[in-house]
Amino acid sequence: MISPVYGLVYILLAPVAGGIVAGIDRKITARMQGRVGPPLLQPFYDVGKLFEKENLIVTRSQNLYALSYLVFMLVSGALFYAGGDLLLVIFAFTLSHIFLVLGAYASSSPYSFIGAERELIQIIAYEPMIILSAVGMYMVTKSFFVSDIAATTIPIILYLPGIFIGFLMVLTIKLRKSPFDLSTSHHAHQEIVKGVTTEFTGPNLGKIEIAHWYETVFLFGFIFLFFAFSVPIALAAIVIAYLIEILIDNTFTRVKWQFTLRSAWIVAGMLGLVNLAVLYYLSGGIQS
Amino acid sequence: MAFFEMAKTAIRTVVSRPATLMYPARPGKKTGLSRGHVVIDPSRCISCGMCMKKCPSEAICVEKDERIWRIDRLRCVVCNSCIEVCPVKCLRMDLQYSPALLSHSGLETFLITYVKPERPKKSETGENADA
Amino acid sequence: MKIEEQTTIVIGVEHLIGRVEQFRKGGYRLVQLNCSKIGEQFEINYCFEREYRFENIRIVIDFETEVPSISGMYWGAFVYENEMHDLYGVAVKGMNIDFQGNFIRTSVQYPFRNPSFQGEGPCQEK
Amino acid sequence: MSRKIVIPFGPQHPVLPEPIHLDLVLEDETVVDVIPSIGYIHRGLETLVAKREFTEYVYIAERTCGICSFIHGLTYCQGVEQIMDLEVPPRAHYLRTIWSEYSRLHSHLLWLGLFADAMGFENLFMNSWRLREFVLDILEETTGGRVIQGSCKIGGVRKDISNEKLASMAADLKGFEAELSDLSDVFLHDDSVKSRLVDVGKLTRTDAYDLGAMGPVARGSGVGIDLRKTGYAAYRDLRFEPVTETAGDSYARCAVRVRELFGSIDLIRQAIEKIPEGDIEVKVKGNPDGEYFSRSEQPRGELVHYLKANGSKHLVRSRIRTPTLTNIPPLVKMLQGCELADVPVIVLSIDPCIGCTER
Amino acid sequence: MTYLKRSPWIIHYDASSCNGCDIEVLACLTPMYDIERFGIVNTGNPKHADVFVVTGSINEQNKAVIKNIYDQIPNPKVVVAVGICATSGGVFRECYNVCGGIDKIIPVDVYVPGCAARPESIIDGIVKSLGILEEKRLKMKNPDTGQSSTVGRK
Amino acid sequence: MIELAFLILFPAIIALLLLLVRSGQIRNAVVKIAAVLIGAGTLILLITYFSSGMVLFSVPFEPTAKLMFIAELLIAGFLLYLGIKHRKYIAVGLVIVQALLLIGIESGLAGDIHPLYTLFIDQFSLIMAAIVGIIGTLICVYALAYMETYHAHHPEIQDRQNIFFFMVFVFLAAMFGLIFSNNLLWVFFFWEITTLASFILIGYSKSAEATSNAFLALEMNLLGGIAFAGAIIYLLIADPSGELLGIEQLLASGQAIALVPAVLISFAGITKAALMPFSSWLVGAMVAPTPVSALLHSSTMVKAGVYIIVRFAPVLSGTPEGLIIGLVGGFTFLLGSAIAISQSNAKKVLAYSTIANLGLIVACAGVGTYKLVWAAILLIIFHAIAKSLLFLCVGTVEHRIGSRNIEDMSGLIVRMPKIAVMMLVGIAGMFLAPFGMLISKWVALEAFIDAQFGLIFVAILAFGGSITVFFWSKWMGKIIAVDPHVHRQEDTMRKEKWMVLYILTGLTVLVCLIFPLISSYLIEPFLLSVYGQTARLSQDNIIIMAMMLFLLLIMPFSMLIPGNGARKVAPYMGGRPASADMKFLGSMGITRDVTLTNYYMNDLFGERRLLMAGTALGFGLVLLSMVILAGMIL
Repeated sequence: MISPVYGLVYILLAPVAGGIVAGIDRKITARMQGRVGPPLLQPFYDVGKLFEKENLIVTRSQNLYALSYLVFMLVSGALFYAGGDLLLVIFAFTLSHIFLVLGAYASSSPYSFIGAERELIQIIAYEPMIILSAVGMYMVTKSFFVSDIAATTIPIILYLPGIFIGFLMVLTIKLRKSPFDLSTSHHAHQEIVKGVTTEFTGPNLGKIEIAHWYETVFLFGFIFLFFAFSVPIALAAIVIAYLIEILIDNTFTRVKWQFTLRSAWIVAGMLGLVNLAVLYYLSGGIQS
Repeated sequence: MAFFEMAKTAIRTVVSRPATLMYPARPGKKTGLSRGHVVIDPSRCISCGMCMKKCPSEAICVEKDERIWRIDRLRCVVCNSCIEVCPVKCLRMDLQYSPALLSHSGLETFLITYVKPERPKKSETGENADA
Repeated sequence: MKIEEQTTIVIGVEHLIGRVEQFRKGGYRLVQLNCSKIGEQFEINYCFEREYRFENIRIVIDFETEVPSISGMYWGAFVYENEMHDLYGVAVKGMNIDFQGNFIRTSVQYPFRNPSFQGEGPCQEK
Repeated sequence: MSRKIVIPFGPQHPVLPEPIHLDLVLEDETVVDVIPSIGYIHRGLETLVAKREFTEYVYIAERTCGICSFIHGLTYCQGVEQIMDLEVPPRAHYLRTIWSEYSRLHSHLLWLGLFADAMGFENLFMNSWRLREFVLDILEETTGGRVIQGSCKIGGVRKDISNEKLASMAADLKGFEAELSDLSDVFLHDDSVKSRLVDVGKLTRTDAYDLGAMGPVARGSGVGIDLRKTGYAAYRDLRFEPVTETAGDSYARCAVRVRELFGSIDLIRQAIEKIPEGDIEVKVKGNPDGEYFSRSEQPRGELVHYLKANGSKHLVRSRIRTPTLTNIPPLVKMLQGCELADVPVIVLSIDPCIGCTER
Repeated sequence: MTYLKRSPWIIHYDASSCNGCDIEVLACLTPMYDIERFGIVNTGNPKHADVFVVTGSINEQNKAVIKNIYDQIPNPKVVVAVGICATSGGVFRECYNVCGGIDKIIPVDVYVPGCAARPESIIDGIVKSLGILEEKRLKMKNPDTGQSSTVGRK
Repeated sequence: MIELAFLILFPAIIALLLLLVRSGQIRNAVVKIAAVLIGAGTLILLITYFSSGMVLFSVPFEPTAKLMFIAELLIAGFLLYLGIKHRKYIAVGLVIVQALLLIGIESGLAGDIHPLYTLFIDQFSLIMAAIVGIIGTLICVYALAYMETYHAHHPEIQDRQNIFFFMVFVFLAAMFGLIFSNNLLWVFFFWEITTLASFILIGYSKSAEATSNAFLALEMNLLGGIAFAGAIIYLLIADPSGELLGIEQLLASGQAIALVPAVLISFAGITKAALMPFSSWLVGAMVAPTPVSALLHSSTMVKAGVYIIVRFAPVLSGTPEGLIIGLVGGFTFLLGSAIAISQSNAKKVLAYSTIANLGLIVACAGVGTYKLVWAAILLIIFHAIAKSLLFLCVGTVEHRIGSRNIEDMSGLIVRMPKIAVMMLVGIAGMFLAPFGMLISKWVALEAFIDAQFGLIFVAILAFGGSITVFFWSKWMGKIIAVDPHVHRQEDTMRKEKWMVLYILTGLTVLVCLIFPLISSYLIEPFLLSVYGQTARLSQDNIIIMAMMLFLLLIMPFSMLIPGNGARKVAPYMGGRPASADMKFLGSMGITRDVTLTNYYMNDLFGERRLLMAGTALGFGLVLLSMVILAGMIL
């Protein structure tokens, strides 16, 4: 069921794709702001530069956490693309974020500390929705394995419209887009400086940036699953979803953590659960 | 609920040309009154020292005996004061701003070539103001 | 053409609180406090305004005279009083928020008492 | 929980364009206690009156602040003129008014951008500043300086604006106004912006008056003080009403400034329409002797230049009381009990100009 | 191939200026000038920055702040002093609380004159600093060619 | 058979011995030897029976029954005396009710019963025995060193260590008895002994708080005891021969008969496992010395509660009552986790986390499909190990730094690196992939989807699971924060403490590695025998998880890679000249310390509000089940 080849392909190609997507994002964002914007390959320059820089640390263990964040992001993404168990993927995904949070805690610096707390709040905000998405896919396809879900001919999106909308919201949190770029932000300035990444410099920040690319591609894969019945539609959906995210990024203020938590939970609760309940009802109550 | 108020502007700017001036590729914005940097015509300067007296940041130094007119570019606030007080109008505001320097060497010295009765045309010995 | 009438009344330090209280009761707002060093004395202005009527009371004191704080009547006066203290060394008694000389941190103590100048001066004496 | 988070906020901080420092005491993210401290920009420029002649000091006064530089210059000149009983030609008055209002446009747009940045709305920041460049262009075309205009002098102004230029300026305002109204829609009507502003940093009317709030802070709380009503420069000839809002929160202060933008455009139009021909300056003779509290309306509120002269070339005392200084006590009140995320919003909602506050 | 020149991130600190240069530094980021075209991002966090843009002169209070920020920027780094206050103290040079230009405290690599420095000048200054940044990187990589310490004021 | 008897009786004998011993040295030796013997006995038991399925034993019933009856009456009398002495009249009332019920059973109903089998053992009992026998004894050994320090730190508390260890070993004996008994009368007897033991241990310090909390625990457990007695009475009325008193026989008799007693016993289990309406006693039990908490939370007491519910899971499965019990568990999980966010006292966090996890186990058992029971048993195992490790770590840290507040544990990794790492392993074991608790939660999640009304539980698990991430992570964050205020402290600790901690840490990791073996040799056969079906994790996932664990273990070695000349700087403090000790010159010229405190989000997750909600919900659900039950009985 699990094919390591795809996982390997992901490991090799995701940073390229993720970097280009980040470049496109920055370009479009700049254009929305009436600017020319950076070159398309700017994210690669940035990361390349970060690896050229000196590594400043507050404590040595930061290196460990930054590396672990990257490694486990890689593991979860590779597992996903290899067709592994969706829930395990999600747990590995959470694990990688915990490492990021721990890295922020380790330095015991005021701003990265607050960033870490906010990152945790974000995790508890989005995690239910992601799990519910996986559950929804299971209810439709009867399998938790990505390989099975991806191979299905059922248009999952038709069964899970509510879940998908909820997932888009979570995607905004995950991609660190305004209005939910609470813990760290690529864009507008923040009251907590750079949040979780405040104390990471040079190569460590580069690792985090690469992990973020991996994450983007992994999340695209997740969108793909909703449209897995047709590859062209799925690709179009990914593009549209990302464009919507960019637009949202550019038309919202950053909100506070209370709003993030409440709205994410309410959306997960309302859209996600109602959708699942309807599905459950339609399928006549799945019996054991 | 009025979200996406910004979307109108955002989408309009995406499709229209960006407002960026593309500065180094194209020359910077200048107007007729822009204050770039002060230049002197040393052949007309009578070394009266008015510019030095009225300079609010004391960037100009006129040494009558040595016939030197000196300006520190890293002190000059380009306020136009010296130009206004100059009785012979030998000072003028150039539109081009002074360039960035790699060391603390803003001092520019001009040898005043004005000779009292007549105005002989002698070549400048100081460096040109336009760097 | 005068823009507005400005009245200045010089009073003694002991009458200060009473006068300020009157302004307070009259619905005046505090415009500002400021200190100037005139000779060997401090001149402190208390400016009030109501409906664009500008009134100023002034006390003239020695360097050592203690001035009562008006922050009891005008809560926001502490910024001016702290500033006065930090720049001139005016002793103000009973501020609601006393920064202990740390409101405006300066390199020299009470710099406005004897303004000093540093740095490279002009290239020649004017 | 008795334990609190104690962190320094500033002086260097990405949301603070200028260095101020706050000791923040937080509980979760709620601000329990906040103590500001300033002094990072203190230069002590008031002492320079002893070094510079009163005519030269204009350049120093202008450089008190780079955002409202013109109004500082104007207020200083006006003070000296009042002491010396100089009659400034009416055209100079009108030109001063026009530049003041352009300065206000520039300052408010700048503030709107920074305010958007504090809320984490990058696009709005960029668009506000894009619009601001229009104002800066006009300022540069007419005075020669983008931010430090240097066009005010004792006895009048240093540069005239040709009537053709005035006409084209008036014409250009139309397109500007249209773009501005798109922008103001976002600030005033977008719900995500509102969610960050409404009920954040409440200041009641009585508090605002008692604590000495000035400018948009006071007017946002319903205190309709606007020093332009005293009729300095050419304001006595122009129609306008102080903009007030009653809610007293950050949204109200934002709304006041947004509406003032349109007010300024209107004032510029009126001034251009009514501007008389004539001289732009009078000769200054002798030295000033006397004192005056020169007051004007800065974009941030009431600006006071206290000038005292004794008949010599050097003033005895120049004291600059900026609106931000009077707005600090209300700020301290507003910050109590807010959220950490609101701190930059509230700090910016008084439009702090630390550069001039600390002089 | 060096990436450093293509992605200089700046941190801006307002030492004690009149705001004029500060807002011009910010104006560089905005649509009209858009320095993000060169990959320049205003990070606001010294630990992510490569270019330290300082406006305004040093005063007694911010000496330590500037030194601290400078120390927290990872090598290689350059300092750009923007405006005449930052280069020499400007009109406030003689004030009792002003110590002078930035180079009194930290080594400055590029001096951008102007009061207030125009955005074009600032862009020129930052672009000029990139060359120095690259030199410093090479020095850091091959330390035998010389100390990576920066050229200060003579 | 002999192993069973040994495990029940030997601790009891040791207990009596310890009661008499007053010398610390002898006590030390006795406890250690006993621990080794019990541990060895447990292992022998495991080896002997792990492949043999269910084995039933008959023990001479009559004399033991009489002895037990007398013992129970003595206990009742003792409790009555204490209750009156401390004027706890609710407890007195409950004791009287229970005593009356007992007398009723003994005199009226149980006259002529003689069940065939009184002891039994199957894989589930084996697992429980392993938990009690290994973790329980480890805690005992740890307690030796702990109690010495405890009394050194608290001179005001009377040194009654002989009673302490007496009670602890009685506790162990009772636990063994409870899990080996087939006869419900016996189970009830041991049940009551655990109640008594916990009561005395909680009240050990004799402070007012300890006493009142002890009585709280007593009252709630007595309530459960009464329900238990009610179940026995019901069974005796239904079948006077007493045949049905055998758990084995009762389970085999089908839902129609077994449901009512199963629900009543589950109610007793809910009180013992401290689920939502009754959770306060377990939180109150925090006043006891830490080994007691560890014992109550991990291997004994609460585990008895869930043990009995899991036993009856097949009966509850698919019934509305089962669903309600499951819901009680589910909401307890959700609310317990949420409350843990608002706590800064480490033991309270652990307590609420225990409550939450027990809730999850009960939720699994209440819904009761075979997959869920599989998950429930896994949860029991992983929870017991990780929780005992955490409690003992907290206890150790408390003795060293004088606080059990998580905020005070800041920089523990610098101060006491070894303890800190163990604590991290324990915490990771509680919520992180690929550690145990997470595996169980994951399996439970998958299983709930297929269960009836499983969607509710899926939602609960999705939200509750993410909530747990919050409080564990922030605790981890505190520990690993390299706090410049703290310094390395000497690691001077008694060897046995270290040994216990090392073993537990090792077990936490080891069990994650070998859980597939545990599953296939112990849990799956048990499920097969009960349900005829069994669950297991797919091979791929096991391999992946093993790889992840391996990766996690080698990750720290990346620290050994020579860094690229990493330069250390102070953290960013807004440009403030930050000294190494994180002081900054604040406003008004006052130098202040940076202090960083975790978020507690009291307005969202406040203890009082959520506890009230939980209690109301729990009571509502319990009442509902009682109403349904009454309907069924009538």
